[in-house]
Amino acid sequence: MPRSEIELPYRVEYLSILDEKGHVDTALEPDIPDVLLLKLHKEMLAGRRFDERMLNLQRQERIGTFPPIKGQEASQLGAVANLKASDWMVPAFREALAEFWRGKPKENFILFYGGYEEGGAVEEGRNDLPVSIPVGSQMLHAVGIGMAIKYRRQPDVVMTFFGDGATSEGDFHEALNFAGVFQSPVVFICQNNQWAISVPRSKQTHAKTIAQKALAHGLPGIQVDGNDILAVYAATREAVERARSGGGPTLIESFTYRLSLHTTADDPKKYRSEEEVKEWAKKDPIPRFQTYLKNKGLLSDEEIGQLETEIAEEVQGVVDRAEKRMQEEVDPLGMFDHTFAELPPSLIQQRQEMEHELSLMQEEASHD
Amino acid sequence: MPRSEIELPYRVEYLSILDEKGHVDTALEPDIPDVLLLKLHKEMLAGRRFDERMLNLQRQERIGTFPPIKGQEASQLGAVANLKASDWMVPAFREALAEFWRGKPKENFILFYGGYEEGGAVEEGRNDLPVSIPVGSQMLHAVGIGMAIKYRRQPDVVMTFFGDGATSEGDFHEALNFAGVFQSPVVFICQNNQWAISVPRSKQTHAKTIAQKALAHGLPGIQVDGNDILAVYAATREAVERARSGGGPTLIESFTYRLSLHTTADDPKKYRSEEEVKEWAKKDPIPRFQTYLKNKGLLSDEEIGQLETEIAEEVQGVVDRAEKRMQEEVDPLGMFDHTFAELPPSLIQQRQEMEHELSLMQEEASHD
Amino acid sequence: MTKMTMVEALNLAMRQEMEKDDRVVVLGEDVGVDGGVFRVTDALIKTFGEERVVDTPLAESGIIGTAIGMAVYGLRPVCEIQFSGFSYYIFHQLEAHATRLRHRSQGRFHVPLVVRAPYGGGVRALEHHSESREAYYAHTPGVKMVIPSGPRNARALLVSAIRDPDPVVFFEPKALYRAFREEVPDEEETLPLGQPRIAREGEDVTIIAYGAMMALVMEAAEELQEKHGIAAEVIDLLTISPLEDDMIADSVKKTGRAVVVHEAPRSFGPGAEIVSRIIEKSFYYLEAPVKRITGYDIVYPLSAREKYYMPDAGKIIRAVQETLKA
Amino acid sequence: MTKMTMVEALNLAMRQEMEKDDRVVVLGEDVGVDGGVFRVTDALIKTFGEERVVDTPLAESGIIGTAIGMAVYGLRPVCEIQFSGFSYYIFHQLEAHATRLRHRSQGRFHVPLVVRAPYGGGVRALEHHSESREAYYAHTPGVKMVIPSGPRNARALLVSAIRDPDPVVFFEPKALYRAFREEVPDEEETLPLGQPRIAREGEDVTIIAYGAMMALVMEAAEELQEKHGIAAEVIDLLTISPLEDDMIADSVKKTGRAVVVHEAPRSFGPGAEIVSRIIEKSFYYLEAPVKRITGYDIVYPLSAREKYYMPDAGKIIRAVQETLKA
Ligand SMILES: Cc1ncc(C[n+]2csc(CCOP(=O)(O)OP(=O)(O)O)c2C)c(N)n1
Ligand SMILES: Cc1ncc(C[n+]2csc(CCOP(=O)(O)OP(=O)(O)O)c2C)c(N)n1
Ligand SMILES: [Mg+2]
Ligand SMILES: [Mg+2]
Repeated sequence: MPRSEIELPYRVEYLSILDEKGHVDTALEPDIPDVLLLKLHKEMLAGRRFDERMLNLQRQERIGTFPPIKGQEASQLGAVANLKASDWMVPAFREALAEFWRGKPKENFILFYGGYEEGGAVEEGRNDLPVSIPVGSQMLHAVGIGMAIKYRRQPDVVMTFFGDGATSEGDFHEALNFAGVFQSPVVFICQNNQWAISVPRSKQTHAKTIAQKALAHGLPGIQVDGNDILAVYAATREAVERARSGGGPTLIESFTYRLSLHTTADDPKKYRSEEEVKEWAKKDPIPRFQTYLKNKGLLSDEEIGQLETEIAEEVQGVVDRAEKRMQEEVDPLGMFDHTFAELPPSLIQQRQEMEHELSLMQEEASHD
Repeated sequence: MPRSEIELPYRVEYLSILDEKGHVDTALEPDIPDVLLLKLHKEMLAGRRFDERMLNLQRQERIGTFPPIKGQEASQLGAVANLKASDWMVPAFREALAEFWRGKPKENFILFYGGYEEGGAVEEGRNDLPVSIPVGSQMLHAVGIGMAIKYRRQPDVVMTFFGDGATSEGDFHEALNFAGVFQSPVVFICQNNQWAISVPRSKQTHAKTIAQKALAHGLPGIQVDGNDILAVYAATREAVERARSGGGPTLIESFTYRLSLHTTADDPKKYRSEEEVKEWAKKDPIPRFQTYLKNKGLLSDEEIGQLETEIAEEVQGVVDRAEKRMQEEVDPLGMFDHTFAELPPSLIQQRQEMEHELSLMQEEASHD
Repeated sequence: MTKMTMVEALNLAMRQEMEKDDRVVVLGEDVGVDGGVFRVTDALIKTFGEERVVDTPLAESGIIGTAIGMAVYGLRPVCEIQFSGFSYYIFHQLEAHATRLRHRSQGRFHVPLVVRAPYGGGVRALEHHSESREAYYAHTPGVKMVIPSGPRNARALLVSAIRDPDPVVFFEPKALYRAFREEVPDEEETLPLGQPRIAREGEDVTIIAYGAMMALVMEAAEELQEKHGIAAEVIDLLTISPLEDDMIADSVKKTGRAVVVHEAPRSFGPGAEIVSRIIEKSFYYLEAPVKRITGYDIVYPLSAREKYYMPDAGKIIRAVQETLKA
Repeated sequence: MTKMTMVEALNLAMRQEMEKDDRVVVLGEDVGVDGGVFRVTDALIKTFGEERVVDTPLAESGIIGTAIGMAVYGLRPVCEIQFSGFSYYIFHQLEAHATRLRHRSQGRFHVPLVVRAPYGGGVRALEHHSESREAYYAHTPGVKMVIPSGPRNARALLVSAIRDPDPVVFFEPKALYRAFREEVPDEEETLPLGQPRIAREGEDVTIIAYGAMMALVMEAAEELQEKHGIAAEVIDLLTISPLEDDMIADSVKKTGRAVVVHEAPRSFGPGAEIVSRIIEKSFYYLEAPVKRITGYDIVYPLSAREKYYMPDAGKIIRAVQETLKA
């Protein structure tokens, strides 16, 4: 008849390996092959440059509004680099770089934010769901995919991304809870970038960390320095291995920062200070990773320079190809595609109506 | 650059004071005035007998389906006894006894489950929301009431009840999270009665306890023996005092058991063993509380006998009054009341339509 | 052929599809050990085990959200929502994802899931247990809304819904769950989604209904014939959306008069669409305004008053008579 | 009088009500420091502080659920849902509680809350940011569904919505947020909920619309008059539900012809109810079938195709011409 503490199976840990200055904790350093390290670096840099270019395009009104990823490159790549092609990935909307890593053509990004559904297409063989905009809703899909994987006795895992804001949505908890109950092989990656539009993490929840939310559902949760690609990689590897070997789901809080705008429709000056952004700019994931690679003798300033040129050319190629595709005539009737496997009579009729309207519009235009 | 544990402000405790045999841990024994102890005992007993009688009425088809509370008497009264009249209470659907304690006329229970909206009426001055059937949805209302109380600088608190099943709904987490962020003066009482219809607690969540779900939102959580009215009372008192003094919300998991049916439409034999029920019957909250009161010299077997007679008469009176009211003609048009403050034209028209229909029905009936 | 209740017929549909196709899984609250609160999934867990008949935590959005993932992966989840009155918890998942993933992924993925839920009144139930809000789903692009009216078509339609490559919301008229039995063939039977049926032929007036209302409408039609010599043609929609309206148009062109019956609230309800389709396709044949016999625009009442809320044969007969007089 | 955009007018409505009545509080995502993603709540937090202008966690059900509690307690919460496309997250709270607590408590409690949400297309937005699904709310008993069409009526209607003792869903046509300015009186102005207005008088045909469609309809009406000599009477619903239909009936009795315009998907959409009401009240005056010019029953397209999805003046003009020829 006591008042006694209940022992819980999990404690919440924090993991950091490569600090802001590029110092590495060698005891914790993950064993990543050099080629992979270099590939990660190239993709991080390419992601940053692509993002910058998109901002440019948007400002010139050549594409519509989009969510920049600046600052979150390590947080995405460190995680997704642990997946095999047969694994699944369920993103929110700020994981462009993770999607590119998985094989999404960069042109499609431009098409999508240029207003073309075609940019949302998921190529055969890439096991990723498309971008999900309703916050917090997509993690359940990952859990369901994991349940199906288990049912089919497949060795695959599912990784799902979401923001700190998303952890306030009920669906986030339903997802963690279902994952726990059914031991679905899911790795939940919360990119805690400190802001949900104008709402800071501290107003999003009274909890000290996002990671501890795992405890509510009997899952392991860990917080990692999300600007430290080694820490993200190491923690995710552990989680992926656990999931793959039947050990169930994990919640990883990747502690990072959105250095740029929420979307191009946003003005962060309304809600956060320049100083805060400057402080976080010092924690930029790219320079510290470059220092690490240089210290390892894998990379030189010269090589970085060459890479930059290469990337600039690649980005230009992508933009050119995408704009060419966007200049081609769009088929308005395409909007009826993919509503159902087969168009039912009422939609066939509506489609015909639209065809008729289009011909009238053309007629009128030719009269003008 | 460590892998280190993050210290969380709360640990999850378990509290039990009065055990199955009626032994009391005097170090933890709450200081409850004798009159209150006796009142609690009387209401517990009255609740049990009323419940039994309702099952009877339902089996005779004198009322419709309803959710019995047998076994959860301590869990409800131990909590609600800590409220003042000016405090608020937001129940789910299995808190009849808590509602009666707060002043709901027992007749209304019969009316409500007899199919009369009138039974849902909340009397002026009783600050309780009516029964809420959609699982998990009502806790947010409690949080909002608490926010309004805070805004109005009132010294009141809100108590809300829900089941173990309800903790799987996203709204439960949204409620805890809002309560944490806004430090709403709410006491969350989860009556973990081990079952959500046919689904056992173990399949509801992978978490070891419900109480630990508080950690996700940075709140204190505690598990208490819900069949031990002293423990429920003590833990709730602590939580109510914390809320009242600006210390914010608390989650209390009251570990109890539904000894009876989910509702009268349910057949528990389909999903749980007689042994389990028998084991839990031994933990019945009433006998142990009677032992405690007897040991304290506050109650005798004779007095219990007298009480039983008194209660039987009271229950009979309630049933008689309710059935009398139900035999009175129901005004069908009453269904239009309380849709809006004022009926809009389209509803006035529909109401007239119904009036017309009713007159035709009467005419037809008189022709037969 | 066996005489079955609708509950048994629905159970048969799932059982046979599960036997045939290991992609079919059932999930929901209490669908496993308990066999569903109405016993529609009775004993499936015994045959197919916990992996295919999944008792979920109590979270509707969780059920549909995970089912979407399963469907995308290639399974065919059949979800039970315990009462349609709790289906609003899934609304955002259904609207934002189940109905759109085919479109969003440009055809790479599709979401072949079924949401089964008992709907409708007349069973003296508690609050939220009697609603009829099929219009919400019918107005949502990308999902089919199906409502059977008897054991045999319930079974055939559910099989088609399970096989359909896109999401289907399947509302079961709980008032008919055990109201009557019908011969249901042992061998496989399907009915195409999107196709209404003529439940009764007639020349004087067209009555359009579906679900539990069909029983009342047929009763009314009999009485209209016998007592008043009025021959009503009755159309049973079966699929509410996408609504196929040619059969309605043809009938109204013949009869010149129509009455629509549903238990859902009137305003912005399914009847409004049917009226509009009649106007669009057979306005010039109409000799009287189309009448709507429906529930009222109020909270569905508890049992003491529900009989006054619900359409009944008397109301339908009077409406037909008025329509013929008009 | 000041010339204001709709955004400014809505802001004024909230500001003045908050000054007058300390029961009025504003809550939602980014409504405080940021002033709302469309700046509708701009600077309210500066005047009224964090307690009355509440930046909530990112959880729509949480916003409405807590607002229900506040309203029951006696406050008048004005909630912002960032886009109507995310309002489905609140559907269960709205349907099960906001609209029913008055009834359930038999009049003891009522729920005077407002749900504001920008709705509709035409602004080149991302997926889920252009929908028009007012029909879901219009079909739900116990809630009023209001949609303004210009700065001045937006302000007057929002004040009425805030003062209304029952829940109001208030959809703001985001395409009109900054599309034009109107004189808005400095002093208080209200418009009764449930009352449409005649936006233009005419004898030849009745066009019924609301929200962002009003601008197109007025443009079409001008052109119909000028180029084709057709005098269209235009009715602006303002309140979608409860729908007051006398004005529509009177107009159709005069014109004998009607066209309904909305951007929502056609089937089971608001237009269907309007057609049905016209049939019920003015069938015998109708000389042609009522036409519906609407969005299609598909996922709202991204910006490259949206102009083909949306009704426009040309479509409206052609529909009117066909109706007059019929
Ligand atoms: C359900 C829902 N509500 C609101 C929005 C509008 N919205 C888009 S992103 C966003 C903030 C998301 O914050 P977070 O989850 O932290 O992700 P981040 O943007 O920081 O990557 C909001 C409120 C939305 N897309 N979905
Ligand atoms: C949202 C919702 N889903 C399903 C139901 C049907 N239902 C009623 S009670 C219940 C189980 C509730 O379990 P719990 O929360 O543990 O409360 P208890 O019944 O044990 O008191 C279910 C599934 C409901 N009322 N609401
Ligand atoms: Mg964020
Ligand atoms: Mg329970």
